[in-house]
Amino acid sequence: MPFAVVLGKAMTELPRDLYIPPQALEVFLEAFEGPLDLLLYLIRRQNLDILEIDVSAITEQYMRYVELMDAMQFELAAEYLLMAAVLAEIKSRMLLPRAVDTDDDEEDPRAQLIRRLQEYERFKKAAEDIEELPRVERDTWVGSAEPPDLNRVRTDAEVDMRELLLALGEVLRRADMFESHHIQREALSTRERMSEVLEKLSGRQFVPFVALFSASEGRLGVVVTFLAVMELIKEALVEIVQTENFGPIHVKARSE
Amino acid sequence: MSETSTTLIQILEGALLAAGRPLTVAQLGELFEEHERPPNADLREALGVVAERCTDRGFELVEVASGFRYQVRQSLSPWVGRLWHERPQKYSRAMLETLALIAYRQPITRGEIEEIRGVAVSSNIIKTLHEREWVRIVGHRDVPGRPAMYATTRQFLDYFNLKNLDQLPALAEIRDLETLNAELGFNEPLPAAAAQHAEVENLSGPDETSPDHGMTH
Amino acid sequence: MSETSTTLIQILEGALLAAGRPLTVAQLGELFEEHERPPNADLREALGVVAERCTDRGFELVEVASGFRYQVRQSLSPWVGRLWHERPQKYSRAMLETLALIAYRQPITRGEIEEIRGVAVSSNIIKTLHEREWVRIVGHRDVPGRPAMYATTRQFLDYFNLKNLDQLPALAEIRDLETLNAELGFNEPLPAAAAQHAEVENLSGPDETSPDHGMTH
Repeated sequence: MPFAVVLGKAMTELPRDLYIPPQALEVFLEAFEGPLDLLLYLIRRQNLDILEIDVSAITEQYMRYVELMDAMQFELAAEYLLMAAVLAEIKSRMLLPRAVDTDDDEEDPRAQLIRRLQEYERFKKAAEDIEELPRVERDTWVGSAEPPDLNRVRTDAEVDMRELLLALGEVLRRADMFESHHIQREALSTRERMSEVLEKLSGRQFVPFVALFSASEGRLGVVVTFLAVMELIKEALVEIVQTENFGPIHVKARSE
Repeated sequence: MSETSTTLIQILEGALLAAGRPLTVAQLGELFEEHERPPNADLREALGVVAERCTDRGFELVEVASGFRYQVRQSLSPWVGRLWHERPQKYSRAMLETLALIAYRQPITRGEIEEIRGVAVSSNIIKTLHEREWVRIVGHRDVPGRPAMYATTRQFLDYFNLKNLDQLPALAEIRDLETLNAELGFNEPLPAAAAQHAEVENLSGPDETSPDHGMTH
Repeated sequence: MSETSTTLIQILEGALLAAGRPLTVAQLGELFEEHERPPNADLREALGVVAERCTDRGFELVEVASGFRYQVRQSLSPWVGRLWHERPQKYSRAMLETLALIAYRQPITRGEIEEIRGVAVSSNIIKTLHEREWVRIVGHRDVPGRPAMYATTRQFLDYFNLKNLDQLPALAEIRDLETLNAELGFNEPLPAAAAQHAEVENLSGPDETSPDHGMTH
């Protein structure tokens, strides 16, 4: 599978020589997980063991990549620049005559670099190993079967009214952030009645308007039912039908 | 039995166990590339063997309306049922929010709840609310898809010791939870679990603990 | 096999399938009333029989970190995988390398991961690992900023079919720097400090271990 298409030409592998078509540079860099990965690639391309790297040659190559990136006006990742500095330091040290008894506290940057490369390579490999492990949802699936009918002693979770209110308060706060929702205070008895009316209407064609009211509920009950029907009409949940003047009024759920 | 059909049988066994839902003969056929797909007669024959191989097992192969599935033997329910005897799990915040919106905004559709909450409402939540008989469908909105409209039930009122919905605290008060706590006479601090519900973001289904807040049940 | 143990085996088979998740020996024991609960040794023996009864089947019994579970044989994945239309998720190298570091070097901070990988670890990766419940925070390192320390979870082990961390593929050995010094492109011997580090390296990570407490893995 090509990892990049450059000037209409599919590139199937990383370039063998140092020259990278500038258009491919970005993709090329994305193929690496950072400066250590790039360095490892440069070393491997020379078929070298990490321990045998010619720091000088690798530094040259790395620097030319970095320069190329710079020329491309890439915003160089700090990590790549930092590595360039490390390599530059190593190179400069190698050019200088070495004092026989340097302070022991300071570690040789070459050894440090090699160790970092080795350490990184171990985990690069470990990541590949993990990728190979048989995994659920790709290589295997956990088996299950339909449980038998259970006379489950249902132990339902307890809910405290405060939890419910807390949850609602949370939704409202969130909803406030999206200003399109406004939940204003309304008489809940109307809402409750709306549900009841809808239920009465469900599965039936037309229900006489008067059948929705019950005298036993008294004046307040009638008012609540009336408000509920009005609200249902407003929300286009029911429609009112009257076939002739002063004829009986019927109510019908819109969707039935 | 030929070697190919042994593989066929194993494929069916594996698929039925992995699916966790009934599979039709046609669906089982689709496990194979077109050129290697066994004829339905072979599939049915292999299913027969799969069923036979359950003799004396804790599970059996049954055919239900939507296909074939493995099912745990009914005789084992006294033991298997204990798997579900664990302490009840706390309801998720998603579930509580859904219930609260149904109570305060009924009749309301799932889509409307989702719009207010800003996230999808899982089918599990609706199912649980139905199972507890706290909500019911009171009709369908006359819009494309004819979504069901939910309302709360008498059982809901009973559970929360309410005579009617008017006894629920007014929405305006809920915005100020501290005042609310005081007004409702909740002087003790909220149960830890409830407070944590507010933290755990959007868990649907039974509450799971995220690794960050090591909460104990 | 006695009659009781046939029932025992069937109960285990049924429970494992009904659960659809790994069950520990202790959890399996809890399927029984206290007075009839089989000793763990019997349960383990019965589990052995359950496993044997999977010979030649499309599924097998395996033990992972959270217990025993039935799972589909890997060889069947080309067919069984077709049950799902989406292709299994691919994980980026950055994510796998981060996961590898957490798995092998836990507890480890983000800064330590970045040090070894040589690049920043994106917050998205950490978030995804959390969401998958593969990693959790196990504490905070007592250094400025008190960075969180990450470790892997049982779910991580379950997902990758592992019983414990020991089952992870062995980390590649690192050759001893000292003895290979001659092979290096360097002409002069390494300074003492570097050599010392090289020794430590073989024992522990690049972590803050000083040569004094060489901890073994």
